[in-house]
Amino acid sequence: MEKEPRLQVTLPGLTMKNPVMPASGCFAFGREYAELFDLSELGAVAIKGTTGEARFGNPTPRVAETSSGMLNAIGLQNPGAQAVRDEELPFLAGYDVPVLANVSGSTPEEYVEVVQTLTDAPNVGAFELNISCPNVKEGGIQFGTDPDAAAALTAAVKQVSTKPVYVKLSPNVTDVNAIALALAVEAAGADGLSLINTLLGMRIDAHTGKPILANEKGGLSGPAVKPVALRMIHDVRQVTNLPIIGMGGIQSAEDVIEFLFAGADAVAIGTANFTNPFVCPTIIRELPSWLDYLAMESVGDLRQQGVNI
Amino acid sequence: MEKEPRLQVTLPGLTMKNPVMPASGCFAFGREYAELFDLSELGAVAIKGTTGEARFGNPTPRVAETSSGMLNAIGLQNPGAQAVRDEELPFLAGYDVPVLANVSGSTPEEYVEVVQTLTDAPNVGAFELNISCPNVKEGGIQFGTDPDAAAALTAAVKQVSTKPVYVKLSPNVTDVNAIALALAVEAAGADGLSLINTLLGMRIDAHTGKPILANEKGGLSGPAVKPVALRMIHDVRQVTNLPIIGMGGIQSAEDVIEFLFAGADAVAIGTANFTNPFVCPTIIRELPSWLDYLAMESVGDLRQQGVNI
Amino acid sequence: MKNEQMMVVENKTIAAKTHELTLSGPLVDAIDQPGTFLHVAVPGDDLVLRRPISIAAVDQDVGTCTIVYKEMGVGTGRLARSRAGDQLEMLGPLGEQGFPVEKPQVGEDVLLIGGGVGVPPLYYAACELVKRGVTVSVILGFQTAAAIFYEREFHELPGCDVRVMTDDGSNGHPGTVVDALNERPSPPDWLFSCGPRGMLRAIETHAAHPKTNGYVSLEERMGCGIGACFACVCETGDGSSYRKICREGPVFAFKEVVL
Amino acid sequence: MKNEQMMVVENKTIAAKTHELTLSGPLVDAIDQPGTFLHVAVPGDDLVLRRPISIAAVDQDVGTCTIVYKEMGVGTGRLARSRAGDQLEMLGPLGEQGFPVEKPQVGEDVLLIGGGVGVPPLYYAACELVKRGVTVSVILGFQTAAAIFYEREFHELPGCDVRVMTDDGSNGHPGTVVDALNERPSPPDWLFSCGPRGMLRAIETHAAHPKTNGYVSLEERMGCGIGACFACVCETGDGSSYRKICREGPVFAFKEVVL
Ligand SMILES: Cc1cc2nc3c(=O)[nH]c(=O)nc-3n(C[C@H](O)[C@H](O)[C@H](O)COP(=O)(O)OP(=O)(O)OC[C@H]3O[C@@H](n4cnc5c(N)ncnc54)[C@H](O)[C@@H]3O)c2cc1C
Ligand SMILES: Cc1cc2nc3c(=O)[nH]c(=O)nc-3n(C[C@H](O)[C@H](O)[C@H](O)COP(=O)(O)OP(=O)(O)OC[C@H]3O[C@@H](n4cnc5c(N)ncnc54)[C@H](O)[C@@H]3O)c2cc1C
Ligand SMILES: Cc1cc2nc3c(=O)[nH]c(=O)nc-3n(C[C@H](O)[C@H](O)[C@H](O)COP(=O)(O)O)c2cc1C
Ligand SMILES: Cc1cc2nc3c(=O)[nH]c(=O)nc-3n(C[C@H](O)[C@H](O)[C@H](O)COP(=O)(O)O)c2cc1C
Ligand code: FES
Ligand code: FES
Repeated sequence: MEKEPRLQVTLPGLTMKNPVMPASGCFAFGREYAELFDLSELGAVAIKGTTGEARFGNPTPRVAETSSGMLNAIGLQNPGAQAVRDEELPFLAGYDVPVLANVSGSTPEEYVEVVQTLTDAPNVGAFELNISCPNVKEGGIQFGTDPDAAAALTAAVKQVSTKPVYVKLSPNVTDVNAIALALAVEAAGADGLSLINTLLGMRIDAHTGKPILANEKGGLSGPAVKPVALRMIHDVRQVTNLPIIGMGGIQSAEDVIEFLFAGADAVAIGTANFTNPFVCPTIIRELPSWLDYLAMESVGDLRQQGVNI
Repeated sequence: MEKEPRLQVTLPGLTMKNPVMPASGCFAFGREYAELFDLSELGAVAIKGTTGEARFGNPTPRVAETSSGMLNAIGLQNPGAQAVRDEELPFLAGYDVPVLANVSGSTPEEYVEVVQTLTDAPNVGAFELNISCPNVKEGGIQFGTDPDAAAALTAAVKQVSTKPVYVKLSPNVTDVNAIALALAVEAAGADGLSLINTLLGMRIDAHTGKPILANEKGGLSGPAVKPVALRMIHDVRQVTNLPIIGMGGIQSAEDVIEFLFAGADAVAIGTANFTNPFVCPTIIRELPSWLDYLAMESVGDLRQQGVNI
Repeated sequence: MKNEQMMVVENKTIAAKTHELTLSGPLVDAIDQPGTFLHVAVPGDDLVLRRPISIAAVDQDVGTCTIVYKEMGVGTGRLARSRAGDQLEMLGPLGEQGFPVEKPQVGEDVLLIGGGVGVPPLYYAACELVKRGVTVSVILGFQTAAAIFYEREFHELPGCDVRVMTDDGSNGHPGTVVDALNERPSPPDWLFSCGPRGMLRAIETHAAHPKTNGYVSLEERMGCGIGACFACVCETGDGSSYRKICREGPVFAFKEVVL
Repeated sequence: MKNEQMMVVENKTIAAKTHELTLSGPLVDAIDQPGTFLHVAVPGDDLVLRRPISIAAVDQDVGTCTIVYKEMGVGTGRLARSRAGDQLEMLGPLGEQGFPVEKPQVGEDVLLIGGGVGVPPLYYAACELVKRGVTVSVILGFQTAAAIFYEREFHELPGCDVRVMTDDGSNGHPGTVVDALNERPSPPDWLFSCGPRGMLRAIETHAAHPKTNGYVSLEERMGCGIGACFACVCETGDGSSYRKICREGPVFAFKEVVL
């Protein structure tokens, strides 16, 4: 693929060839998709949520299908920060693509520990604090709903991070709360926001009466949640100029345009990778003709035409 | 259709031939669907949200399509409580079906006024307080997120109502908040709960960069929200024995079974009426074979096998 | 009003991204008024809303009706892929108020103005008028030559005077339907119109004469299509009330509603 | 691993709600190991997840492969409606560890046990073993007579000993595959199995002999199918780690994983 200056997007810590990255948890650490296409084509790579120690995650089944969506309750399975530092990041360093390191934890200390372990990896461009994972009982979710806790966590991480820090917000809050969270983490020094994480959901097998997921509840993602994502991005964009990485149900270049108009500066694509493993490069290739169609010089231009504060 | 004792469900104020009713706002006051099938086949009819005075609602476009769902921002257009009392309820009284009167307002006084106007209508079996309409700026939503406000409203309505009162909860809250709301309205005297109302969402036209809805934001309904509905019903069922009318994305008899297993006592069907205007009678007809398949004597039996407090 | 699986008899492209779909089934018997529409269930479980499409013609003898639609998005795009023999679920005919084709008298000046995919219901109206012996004049507006359809079909109607306008002048007369209307020597007795809201407004404000009995067919995003969801309302002309386009329309007298 | 639109050559019903789908396309060239699977994109925009289905046979000369699937829900139900000439998007072949058909030696006792739609990958395995001159014994378990498939196909493999069991005794021998296994005079050298988890567990705990080289193909709900989402993990036998079924399997030695 030729370099397309029209698609370039520069966000804190992430100099992106284009506004498209795979979303955290849907791309592991890139190895598998690297067999399918050149990861250097991507704007960035958001890696699987990383915790202090290795985690084995939840019992299976961990996924269930829903109309235009899916539930997952992976439970943050990952090899732990040190293994990510030693084994996964070096692999990704073989590609010309910045990494957005997604961080999770049960305590603020754990987030800080992960960031400390990963912050000097040269290809980590920025961190994304997952303060909203609905799938781990002990961790995450309280930071995702309490602005003070979210702000304290952000401030603690900022103290040790040498890279910009994005905070990933949960949609499982009231609209008023979402804005309060965005403003709180901005005040605490966040360099950007990611939204949205998954919506809490559940499926029951009508044949057995039992939940389909072993964990009973899980996170809803995919096109079903796109309107919720757009609404939250739009709402948050009204109150802050922080860069926003938008995600939730993106499947096509047209969806990317919709997110940019809503106020996102870049986008992440999760579930759609499972539907079509080539979705990211395909969308990237289709974006220029959308710019042509809309008579926009660049992604940045388009972004300016969209919702602004 | 023959009477099917296996499908009968008795809820406070609503003696239902079967657990299926059209959801509020998707069936107006029944006149249009009465041209298509006999309304007496239904378990109940939830009428369009009624306010003190007539409302003209929001500018158009008022609906937008989303993947497996739709957004609406009708804005509670309705002829007002007195007209509903004088013109709409008498029409429905021509059928052998109880009415669940959905009530909205900008102030607690307005809710009380509507309930006072409608409570002596003989075919009103119960009220459903819409404390969660996301489409009317001045009204509704604060009751939907604040347990104290919701409880106060419930108590005020209970004072004037001669019929049981169901409170319809919003999904636009945290999971913790949803439980607090359910417990608060139960303590304030609610006879039952309805969940869920629509999720706040938005769509943007990628061709123009403008929101599709004139109101910009609207309420997401349809199969896309089903996992969220099931999760909320399941969660609330863990903490209360109040009857629950479950809704959100139901399209088939299998979906109804899933809702009953999740903890609902009856269900309401909204968006699916637009996809297929015969969906309610079709589902009612298919339920007995599901009971056979599951080797359940009755809907009540099935309900007992599902999630319980 | 019926909800029915109709059979696709033919689905053919008649202009740029514009297709003519011929359907058969008992629902056809119920069709009796130009301006009414079908609420089309597009195949695919991800689409919860139907698509309203006007009836463009009906042949009671053969038992078929025709709709003409332009590919605008996902729904009409999927319709375009339907093939003869497929089944499509249709709810209709919908709308209680179509074009009042029974009112114009022989000898009166009857003008039909259609823009783009607003043309199809006017073709049905023209057929009914001509059947009653009323001759009609038609102004058809399209963006460009490639978008033109039904020009020949209108010409084939006995006595029909057809004028085609294109925005870009690539075919027919350059200009808009309003230009064509303004060039006419005298205001028509009857004016039936359907097309983009902007065109209808221009007709009403710039060109419609007070003595003309003017009617418009309106479009709006719809939910139920039958009057139960309040999605498709428009304000009445005096601002005091509203009309549901799907049920009380989709055709209204100019003064009845605010465009 | 390729992602490709494959053409449906044939889709036929071979037992109750069980269908055999023959596909052609360049992806076939890459298939070389029984136990691997295709991640099938079911038509319909409402389904975001693919369906993993084992490869049941491959014919490199003709350039086709076959999968056999049972209608269990919405996805397999839609697959059942596909017709010759349709295109289906397939990702595959997936799985790095299939049945080790290259290991058994001529003269060794090789037993294949399949339950229900666990049978198809074993048919592919049997074909490869027979090609190498290894004779195989097969125990096939089905719920009832109507569900039986591939009995004849196995019989037609040279030297293949086939025993069919039905839970309800409506055909073949009444009982389960474990009953049949227990009746055998001596434990096999090699045991390849695929079927419901309960059946696999019963084989492992009640019937598998320590001297037998036992392998199982596992099923789990999947997201990506390629190892990137951690949906399909199972615990290793010693509890110290995990395996991704989609990538490191789907076939494992009995002791490698906890069933
Ligand atoms: C009474 C009536 C008669 C119509 N007759 C015709 C006709 O004869 N020929 C024709 O080509 N078109 C006609 N239209 C417009 C037609 O309904 C839309 O072009 C069509 O719904 C677009 O669907 P889509 O899925 O391709 O577009 P999308 O944009 O993907 O549709 C998304 C949603 O918006 C709705 N929508 C989008 N545009 C319109 C519109 N202009 N009007 C109403 N709903 C819209 C769709 O129905 C759907 O619910 C008519 C509309 C109305 C209201
Ligand atoms: C490696 C592997 C090989 C398989 N080989 C075959 C085969 O050769 N023939 C065959 O008939 N079946 C096979 N299966 C099972 C097959 O994948 C499921 O029956 C199928 O996915 C059901 O899809 P559905 O849409 O009809 O059911 P639904 O219940 O509607 O599916 C909903 C979701 O659950 C998943 N799901 C449901 N059941 C299973 C299951 N048993 N295993 C995995 N995912 C499931 C679906 O893929 C989908 O994501 C295999 C499964 C795996 C993991
Ligand atoms: C299987 C799966 C695993 C996920 N794991 C993580 C994770 O580890 N950290 C995180 O922040 N988000 C995680 N997410 C959320 C996604 O990054 C994304 O926010 C969400 O899925 C919405 O985007 P989508 O609709 O494009 O999938 C996960 C999502 C899925 C489907
Ligand atoms: C067009 C429309 C109008 C609605 N109006 C109301 C209303 O007046 N009062 C109310 O409580 N809920 C209203 N709702 C919400 C529904 O009653 C229901 O809670 C929601 O749509 C979820 O169910 P569904 O997915 O089956 O549509 C409306 C929904 C739609 C789609
Ligand atoms: S579309 Fe529902 S009232 Fe017109
Ligand atoms: S299905 Fe994604 S890791 Fe196996």
